[in-house]
Amino acid sequence: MKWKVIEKSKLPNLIGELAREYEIFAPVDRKSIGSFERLASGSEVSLDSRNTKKPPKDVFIPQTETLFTYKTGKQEVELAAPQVVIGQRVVLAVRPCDAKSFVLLDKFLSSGEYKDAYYKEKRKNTTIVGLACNHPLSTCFCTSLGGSPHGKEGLDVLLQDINDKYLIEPITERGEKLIEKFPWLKEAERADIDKAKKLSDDAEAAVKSKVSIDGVDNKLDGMFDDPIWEQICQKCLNCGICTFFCPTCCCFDVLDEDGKRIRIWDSCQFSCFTLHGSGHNPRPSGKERMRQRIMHKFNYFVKTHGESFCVGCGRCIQECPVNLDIREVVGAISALPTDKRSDND
Amino acid sequence: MEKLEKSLREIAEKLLSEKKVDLIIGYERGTRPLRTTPCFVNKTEDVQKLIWDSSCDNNLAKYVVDRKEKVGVVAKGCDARLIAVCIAENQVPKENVIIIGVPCLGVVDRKKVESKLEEKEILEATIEGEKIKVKGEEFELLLAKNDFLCDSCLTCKHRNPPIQDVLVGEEVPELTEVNEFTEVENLEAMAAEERWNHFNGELSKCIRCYACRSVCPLCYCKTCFVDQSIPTWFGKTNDLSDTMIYHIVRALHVAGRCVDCGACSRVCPVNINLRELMKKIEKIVKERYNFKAGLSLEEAPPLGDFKSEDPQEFIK
Amino acid sequence: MTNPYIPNLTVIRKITTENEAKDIKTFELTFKDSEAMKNFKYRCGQFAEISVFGAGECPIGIASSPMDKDAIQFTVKRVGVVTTALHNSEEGTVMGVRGPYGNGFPMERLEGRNVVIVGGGFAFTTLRSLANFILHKANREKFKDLTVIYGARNPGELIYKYDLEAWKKRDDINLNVTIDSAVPGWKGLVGFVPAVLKDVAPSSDNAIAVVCGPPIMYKFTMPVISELGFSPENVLLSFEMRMKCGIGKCGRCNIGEKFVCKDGPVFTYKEFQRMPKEY
Amino acid sequence: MKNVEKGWEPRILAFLCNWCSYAGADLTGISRIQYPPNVRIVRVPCSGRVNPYYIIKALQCGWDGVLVSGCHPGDCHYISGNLVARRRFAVLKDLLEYVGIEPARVNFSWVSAAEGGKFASVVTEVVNEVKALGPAKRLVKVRIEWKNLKNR
Repeated sequence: MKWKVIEKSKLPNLIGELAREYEIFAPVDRKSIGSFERLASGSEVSLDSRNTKKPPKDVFIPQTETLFTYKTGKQEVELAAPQVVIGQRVVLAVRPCDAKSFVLLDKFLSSGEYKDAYYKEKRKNTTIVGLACNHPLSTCFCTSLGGSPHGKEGLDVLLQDINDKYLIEPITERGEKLIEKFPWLKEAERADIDKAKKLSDDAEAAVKSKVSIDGVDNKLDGMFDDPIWEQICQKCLNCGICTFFCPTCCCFDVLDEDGKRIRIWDSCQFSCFTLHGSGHNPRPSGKERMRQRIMHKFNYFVKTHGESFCVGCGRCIQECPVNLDIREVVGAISALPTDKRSDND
Repeated sequence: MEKLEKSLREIAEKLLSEKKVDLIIGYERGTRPLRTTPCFVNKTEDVQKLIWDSSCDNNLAKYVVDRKEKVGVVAKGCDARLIAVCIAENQVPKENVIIIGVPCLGVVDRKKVESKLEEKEILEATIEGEKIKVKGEEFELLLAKNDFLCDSCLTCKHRNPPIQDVLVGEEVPELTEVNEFTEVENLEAMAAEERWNHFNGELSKCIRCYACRSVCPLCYCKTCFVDQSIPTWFGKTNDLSDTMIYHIVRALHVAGRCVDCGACSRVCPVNINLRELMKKIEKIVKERYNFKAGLSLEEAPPLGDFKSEDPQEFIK
Repeated sequence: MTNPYIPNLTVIRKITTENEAKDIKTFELTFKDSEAMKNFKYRCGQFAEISVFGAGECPIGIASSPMDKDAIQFTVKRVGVVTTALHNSEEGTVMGVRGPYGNGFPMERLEGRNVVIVGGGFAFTTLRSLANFILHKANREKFKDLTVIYGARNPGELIYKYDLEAWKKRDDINLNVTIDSAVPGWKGLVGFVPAVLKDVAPSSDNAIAVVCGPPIMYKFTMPVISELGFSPENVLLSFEMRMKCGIGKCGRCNIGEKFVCKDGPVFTYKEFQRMPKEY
Repeated sequence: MKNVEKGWEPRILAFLCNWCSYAGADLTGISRIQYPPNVRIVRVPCSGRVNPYYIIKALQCGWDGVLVSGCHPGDCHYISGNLVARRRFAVLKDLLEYVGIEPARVNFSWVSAAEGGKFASVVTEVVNEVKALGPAKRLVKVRIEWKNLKNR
């Protein structure tokens, strides 16, 4: 399928047409916190700003989600599972780093013996329209994790801002089908594509933050008891910012509330996350919890799913209240001598 | 500034080499513009890492509670007062802490600088005297530092640590004339419903990351009330009622203890102005019991105390 | 698509108080839907998520043997929100059950071998399931000698006393029940589980040891097990961790890259030795 | 009062200290003094036992008003329980009012064992004030129905 273009001024028309058929989620600037929200109107979208402060994960994993409802009688209980998906969805203007987080989340939540029904159902009914990054920030390090400011992984369609127009590139069959719904879109010209290419190359070069991730997973194997964790965690406050703002962190807690079984976001940084009923806690202090976060992202997930559980979006770097920079942590680990590997394998 | 930094390093080095402390907790340059990060120095050769300028915003009192070793802490007025509260509440043995007081003219609120620059990213920033020099791609700006200070610094009446063991540099003039409760008074002047809607709006942003609790040196409870499960007092969802209650109760818990260091507002990733609650609590305690926290090492927190003549106009 | 978070409805048929402190009870549950009962195929050592509607759910090891076809049993100690709510429930109350989860004991590895069961305290539940499974007349021939070493703090804390009585009468099980320190009226063994294990000294020849107990018991039992000549791959351990979802999604029960709920709770001692020490 | 369902009556939760106010309430009954039946009473050992959580939780559960009553200053069975509580309640009341909770929903009183009449008048006052406000909405998460109360 050919690439298309749309004038920026026409974008609200396209969104308006889409909204007749789809639930649309897109970056909006409500209360000056950029996040992906269900669109009320086309004019609400803010595509010109930086990537959203909050990651788009809550389109698929809302902070609070009802798993089912129940009514309890004397000797009776009635269960009702909620309707997970009301209709087809489009998520608009997902940055390539965040799109990759969906791929990683799919690997974790939609694979294996048990599949997360709520996540999977929503994913299945969602078309992801990306927006290439022309201006990566200084905290972006997607290229270190195999991504790119104009990467296509996890996307069905990729938009790219080429000044007065968006270039529309279909990536998957589902993306093509979406574009076919708009026969009025103009075909892209050679010049548009060249311009996009140039912007992409510039953007790629503009990702200056580099993290040497190679071999970190192996190195971490022997580092469980390394003194480095003590140093790294010293300033950590064990708040939930890094995990809640992480596009891939998806740990949750399950609880009952007012006739509902719900799940809510939880964080490995909280002390009650692993607290046993007996009072014993396998991760009693910040050291163990910080180690869990780093290990999970750069070692455990590599072992179980073949790649790091980080997309390099830089949100945790921007939001951390004590400037505990994950680039520095990974850098410090990769700078350690390699003979640290454990020998009991 | 450089002079201050130099003398800070000298003091730190002396404390370490004379074995008066095992560890110095201070600030070092962070990885982002206008960003410093807590720094833990236990070797004299590392004291060169220590810095001091108006970007040293973290509240280091947080790191004093629950430590076994003797520590020297770099403390602004607010930090020193919080350490004093922790000492008065028997959370920190006095003999384990040496407060290295630094007179402070206010710290820079990065959020204010960022919002001034709108979408442009700051790549480099330096604080030079009264100016902040920010640089980015294709721009360079000189900002007046005083326009970008944290709200709590604008009305701070204890820029010089009221309690300290060593003072770095010389005392700075205090702000005596400012009204620290303007914001609260403006809110008080609103109708109840208006206030309710205001707090609804602010607190509905909350994502329950607990950064406000984690950063607060006074939130040292082993199990926070929101984490208690038997009984489960209040929910942990981002339901508005639960979220408001979390913030209301947290404010109650710091009543007569909070010194308005502003850390909770600064760390809030969704920009909730928590000072609106904290300042109110401070005002209530001041007006009712004429108490200001963190000015003494002995005085008990007012909510653990009473006087027979306490006002009771609200009791039927 | 099947939704793993929706429980099956069950009814508490019988509640048995197991210990003197009355904080351990066995709940016998029957499924409201007989199809669900049939589909609930489990093996010894697996667990299920029990829902008390209004309180939440928690993972509990299955204490009945897969040979019991009409009901499943869970032995629960009262510790947290859900278990307290469960303890306050009466017979006839409707509960939710989803599962079974976890790997369970590798029965195919146990078949044709001598089995040594070592259990301490309240953690005896899944081991009891295993012992009853082996002792079932349809299975007994598939296994060789069965040795059980089970200890509790005092006689009042021994659970499944009715089973212990029944086992005592059989000649195809070597049963050793011990308590930590002597009390008047106790005629059985006295001493910690590792010491008794040393005295009983079951042969490691063609044998597999299955161990479950509190962390401190592992610490002192493992050296004895090794001394007896059991190689690490022939020792099975069953773990406990804080779990929520039971299906490896909620992210809290991992030890290293292994999720205790999904990849465990049963690990060989060999696997255990390679795991990070975080449990 | 807008949008109030017909026949709506406020529900007030009262925490009464065992030594004074509870006995005072008892005396109200013995003396056959009438007061509105909108109150449900929780007996507590001392007004100092009333954790602010109780009050906030009551509001969250949909009680239209809360009353805490204890001994007069100086009469506390535990010497100073009510005096410590007084500070706590003052801060709580001011703060709740500040976030926008109607002041009349949170009430405190001193009622001695001899003040049967005062108890009746305090309750009447509270009920009337809350009635004027209408059903509680702010901070309410779930409204617990009267009929379910005894099962909880």
